[in-house]
Amino acid sequence: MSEILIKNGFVFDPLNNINGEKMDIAIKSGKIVEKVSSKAKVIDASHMIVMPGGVDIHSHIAGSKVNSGRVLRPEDHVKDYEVKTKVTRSGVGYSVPSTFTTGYRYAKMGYTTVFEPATPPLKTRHTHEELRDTPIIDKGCFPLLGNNWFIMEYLKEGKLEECAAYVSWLLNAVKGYAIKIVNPGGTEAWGWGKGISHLDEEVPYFNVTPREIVRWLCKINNILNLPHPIHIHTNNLGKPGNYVTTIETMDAVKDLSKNGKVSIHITHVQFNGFAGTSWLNLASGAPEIANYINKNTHVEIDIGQVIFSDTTTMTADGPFQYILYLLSREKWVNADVEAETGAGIVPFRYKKSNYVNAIQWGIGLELALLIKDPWKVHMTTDHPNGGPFTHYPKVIAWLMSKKARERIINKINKNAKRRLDLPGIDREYTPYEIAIITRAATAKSLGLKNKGHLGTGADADIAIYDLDYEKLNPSEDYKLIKKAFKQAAYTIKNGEIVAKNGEIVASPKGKIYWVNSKVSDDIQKVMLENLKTKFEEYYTVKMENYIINESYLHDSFMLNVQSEV
Amino acid sequence: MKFKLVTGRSLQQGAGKEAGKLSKEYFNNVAVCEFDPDDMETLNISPGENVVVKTKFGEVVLKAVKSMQAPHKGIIFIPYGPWANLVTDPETHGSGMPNFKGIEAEVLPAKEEKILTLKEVLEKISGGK
Amino acid sequence: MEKTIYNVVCTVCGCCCDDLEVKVKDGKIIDVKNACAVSLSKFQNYSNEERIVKPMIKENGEFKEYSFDEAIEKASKILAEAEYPLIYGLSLTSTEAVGKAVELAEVLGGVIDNTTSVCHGPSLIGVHDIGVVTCTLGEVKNRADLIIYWASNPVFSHPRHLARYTVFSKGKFRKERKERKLVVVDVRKTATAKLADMFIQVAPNQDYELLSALRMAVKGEEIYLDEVAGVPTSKIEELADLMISCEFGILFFGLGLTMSLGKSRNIDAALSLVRDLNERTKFLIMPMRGHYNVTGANEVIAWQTGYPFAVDFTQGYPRYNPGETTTIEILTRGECDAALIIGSDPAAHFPVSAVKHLMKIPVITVDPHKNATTLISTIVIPTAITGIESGGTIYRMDGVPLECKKLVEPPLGVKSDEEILTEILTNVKKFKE
Amino acid sequence: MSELTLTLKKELIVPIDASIISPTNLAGKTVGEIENLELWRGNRKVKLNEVFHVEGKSEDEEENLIVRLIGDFSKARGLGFKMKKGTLIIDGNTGLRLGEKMKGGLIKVNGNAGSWLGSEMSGGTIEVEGGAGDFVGAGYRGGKEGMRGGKIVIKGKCGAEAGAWMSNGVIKIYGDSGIFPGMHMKGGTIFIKGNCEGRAGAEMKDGKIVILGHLPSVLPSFDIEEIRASVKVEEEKISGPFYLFTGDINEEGIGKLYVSVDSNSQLKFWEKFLESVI
Repeated sequence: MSEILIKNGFVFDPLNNINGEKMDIAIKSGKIVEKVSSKAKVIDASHMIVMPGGVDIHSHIAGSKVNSGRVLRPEDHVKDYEVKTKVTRSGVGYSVPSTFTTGYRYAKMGYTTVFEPATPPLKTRHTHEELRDTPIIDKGCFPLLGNNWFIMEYLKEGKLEECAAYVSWLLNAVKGYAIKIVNPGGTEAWGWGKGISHLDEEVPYFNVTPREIVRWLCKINNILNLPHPIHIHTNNLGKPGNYVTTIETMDAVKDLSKNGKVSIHITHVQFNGFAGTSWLNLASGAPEIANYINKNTHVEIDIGQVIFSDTTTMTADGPFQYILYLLSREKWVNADVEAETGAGIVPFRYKKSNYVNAIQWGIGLELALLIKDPWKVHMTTDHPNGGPFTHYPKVIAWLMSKKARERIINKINKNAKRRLDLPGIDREYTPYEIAIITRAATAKSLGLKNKGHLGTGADADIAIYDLDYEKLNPSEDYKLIKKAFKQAAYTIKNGEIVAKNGEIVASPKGKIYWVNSKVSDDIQKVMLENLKTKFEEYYTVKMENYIINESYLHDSFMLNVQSEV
Repeated sequence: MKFKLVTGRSLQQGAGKEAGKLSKEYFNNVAVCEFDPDDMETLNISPGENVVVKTKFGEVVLKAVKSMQAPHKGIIFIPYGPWANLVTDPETHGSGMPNFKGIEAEVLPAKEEKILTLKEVLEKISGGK
Repeated sequence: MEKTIYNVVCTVCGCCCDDLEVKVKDGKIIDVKNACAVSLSKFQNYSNEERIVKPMIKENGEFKEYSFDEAIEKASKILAEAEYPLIYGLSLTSTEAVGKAVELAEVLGGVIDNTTSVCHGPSLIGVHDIGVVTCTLGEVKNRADLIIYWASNPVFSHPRHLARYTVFSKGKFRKERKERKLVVVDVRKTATAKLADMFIQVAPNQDYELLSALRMAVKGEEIYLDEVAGVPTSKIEELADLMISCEFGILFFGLGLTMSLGKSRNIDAALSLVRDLNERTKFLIMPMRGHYNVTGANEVIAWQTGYPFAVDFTQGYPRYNPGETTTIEILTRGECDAALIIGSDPAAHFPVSAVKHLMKIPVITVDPHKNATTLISTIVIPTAITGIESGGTIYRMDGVPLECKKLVEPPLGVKSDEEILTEILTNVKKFKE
Repeated sequence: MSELTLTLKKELIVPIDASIISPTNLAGKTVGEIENLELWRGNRKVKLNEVFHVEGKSEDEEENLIVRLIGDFSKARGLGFKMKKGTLIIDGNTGLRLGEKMKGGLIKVNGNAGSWLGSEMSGGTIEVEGGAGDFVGAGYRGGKEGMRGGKIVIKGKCGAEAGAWMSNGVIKIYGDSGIFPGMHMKGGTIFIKGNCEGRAGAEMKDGKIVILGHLPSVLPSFDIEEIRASVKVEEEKISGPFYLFTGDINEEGIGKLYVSVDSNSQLKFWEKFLESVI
């Protein structure tokens, strides 16, 4: 493999405490090395910023829900398409891009790893087929377990170890990466058209509460030593006043933090950070949530920032999407999945003039600006729910420059402007902090040892942005920042230059990451014995056909994890 | 006598197509027209006799059989296949889908006429009007 | 040497039953358990005298046998030189093969379409405007107390549907037949209607009027007319009450809606009816997709191009407009100048004016068996039968993905759809350079 | 005024993308420049003069330019795409999406037009001597945005779903209309002088449909309001009497469907519901 030497760039590598030093980065055979021979290809990165490749912790890019979103919106695709080139396949955008376009557009922005955060285990074979057709980036997916019938029944019967063995078997069976929980118990109630409104309400027929489900899966996450904490979309999403549920959910697992590690990742908190009691007096719950997170060590979040644009909302939270349909009377897709979960899709347009949308826009930024420790914050738009991932450069500019925020603040709904604290917040993110919330913290949280940093031995996934750190005055030059992050000067994946100034020059296949969780043989044998009969009763497929073997992933990366059980 | 023609799947057509599209079994299963028993009486044709079905788009000779899914007076049913499509309507109204069901049709007895073989059907299409 | 392969996925209809047991002896299938009549017919006849084992090219009216490479080379040349080539079929093969066909269509600058456009294409067009409120079949098995089959006759088209997934299945919350109500709406008293608790006979080409009246009844609006589409208003109101008062209702619909007058707008009405019912109870809808992987073909074409079928690559990027880019119109307008047909029989299933154009242009057919289309083709290339002689991913009518396995070897020298398409792709790329 | 004439060199076999051909795109160019413009023929990019003979003059301002097309253009798609000003005359039949997203100017077709005539149009006028296909003035799939302005006049008949998702503008059909005129209509006016195949105004939200000829039945999701002596269509008063139906109730629609009383004796029974309404 070829050698590359990136010279004189301003390097930002928070995991190795490098904050803008001018230094060289050497690459050989896809890895970062100490030094390279004189034959190495040289990239002159002077006057440019060098960062690890972007790592996106939460972006709906693949699977049955995303594909239903694609089929729902031909009018979204017709206005944003990519013509084929010598190197790239053609495709469409805008809010639900086709798989090839997804890979290329992330690579152009310097992103090299993306995780699909919601896959129904029964349909994960579909998710993997789409991930296989998503070029360049490394990727993985989080199976949805928060409404799983077996888990709720193990919980009711108090069989923690057997349930841990089941979760371990399931992650293996579908080649998933982490435990995802969406509206725990609520989506199961939606199986009957009903809902759950607070943490201690019982799920019909299963008689367990969301609080119990969250604690149960948090314990199992610890028992199995999974690399990423439980990734949870809390109850009451999109309901005024729901920030209380969000804080209660965080607090519910405060005592379960294993040797000081984070025990819960709350996703797209903007949608779960609503204060007020109705749409009319909706307010931001970000200050309270930030306050709680600043005082505790067991919680981390991703923000789910809103972009003022038309997009397509899609979540496994069937009941919430129905509410959004009733509000908007837009087209509506609902797709419940037997014994596991659900999904809902509704096209949506966020407008500056709309009071609620403007408050939502403010909540996302307030969260990022009020939470002091950037290692607890991950930048997402919950693509495409808050807005397409192609708008990340805007969010970066808003976080780095108060002036960039003000340009928007002066255009949003006046009442919303008055109610938000955002206009009064002066904090501006530094490039170092941006590197944390878009790659370093994310790689760490996902337990990806070789990602998100530029230390020797790391994968040579690198992004070079045309920003002269010495001359840069972020609060003024927000336009420059936006332009630079929109099209990386160079994106390097696995030691190969894949994109240059917004053009894809190579299209290698990325790897699919999954966790190979191991439990002791006897506990697994007991679990499988009991599971077999019930499996055939609850599902319409045979257990053997539920299991996906590793070869199916084509290019897979197995992360071995040993459990306590 | 005026009818509404419906073409569709039948169990024998399903099994027949798997048996082979040139097979005798497939021919026997799809070169047929199912009638409501009362309609057969008014037309005074008996099961096993041949009839000709005419629409604005063509005509086809088929074996008349008694429908097991009556009553459906005024409706005749021909299983999907080359014979049915000699009389179906190609109009899609911009939907991609031709009219396979609900086509105005006329039926006349045709005891002496022969049912075309598949090859003859294809020759009729290539050479025909 | 004899062995039994368990949990085999059937590759005939959209049920994709995955509990078949196939006994193989000396490379031949000798017995199949749990298969329905149609499936059994496939397993018994897949290698009969109509099986094609050698590629053939027609020269002045007669087919002559050629080697695989010669046939591939000639086919690739025809397709590469065409200015508006059409690729059609793709519902009786794996998603991996369909993915290759998409890449081929893109390299050729042609149109790719699958049998959806003459099956449930109108259903997808309806979804573009209204959306769809649906679920997987296990939700029906476990929860449904009201099951409606509208313009669909599963006893013939999906023989094990009722037993595995609906009225005769045993689920967590519904153990016996009497806990469920079966309603059938059709123009004929079909075999399925004979099993129903309530049968509603709708006049042909008037499903839209009936659906419109049913939507009124569900909204509690008064229907002035005393009869709609041949159905007494009292019966319509009775069905509406049944739908409102159930705990979990499901409406399965078939080609009687997509193929009769109104087409995609009949689906508009059905999708809207079920959507509105969710303001009163839990109600869902599901199209009875015909072939075992027509759904999978839509899925892979959609994730690779953004659109589910009928995709035009002539300008180097995907364009979609049913009525403009769908197969029947491209044929009846006489626009395509070459066609590649994979695992389908359009000469048997298209109206005359569409077949007429097929007879005027070079046609390459990839199929295991002789059929009407191979008879009118220029080049015929044999292929392995997916689900028996080659494996791959397929998608059930409710979108659940399954992997079908290779049970026996294909005839000597016969390759799989995916391999054939890959060979054509490599050859076409060479021509295009 | 200056006139540019394009004559088809030979019969089209594969379709061409003719969206370049409009006064807006051709004005101010020399014949030589026009001949060198490129368009798609199937999957090949070809020069305009490989498909057309180009004669005449077009250096004039857009609004004073007449572009005349001679030949059978039924396989030419998107003629007059996004046209703003000027005149486009076609002596012959035209293909799909003629006048798509048209903003202004005049298109005249001395023949039949294909489907999606004036799709998503916002201004200008299209006159067709013959008939038109389906989706006159309709919108793109999933887009819910049909014609927003302008006027379409069809002397002959038209296909299904004329005016689907239309929100403004006028469509006049002097012949018969296919099924579902005014499907999902949100505003604007559809006038049908001939007969209508049925299901007029299905799922309409608003707008006005006037049918002088025979309409087999009215959907059960419509109410009969009253019998009107006449109705105004584009400032012209058309004498009735007309049954006035409103709907589609299933979409909480307040659309107005005027159906001639004299040509629809089969709708007489609706009159008994008039008493119950008052």
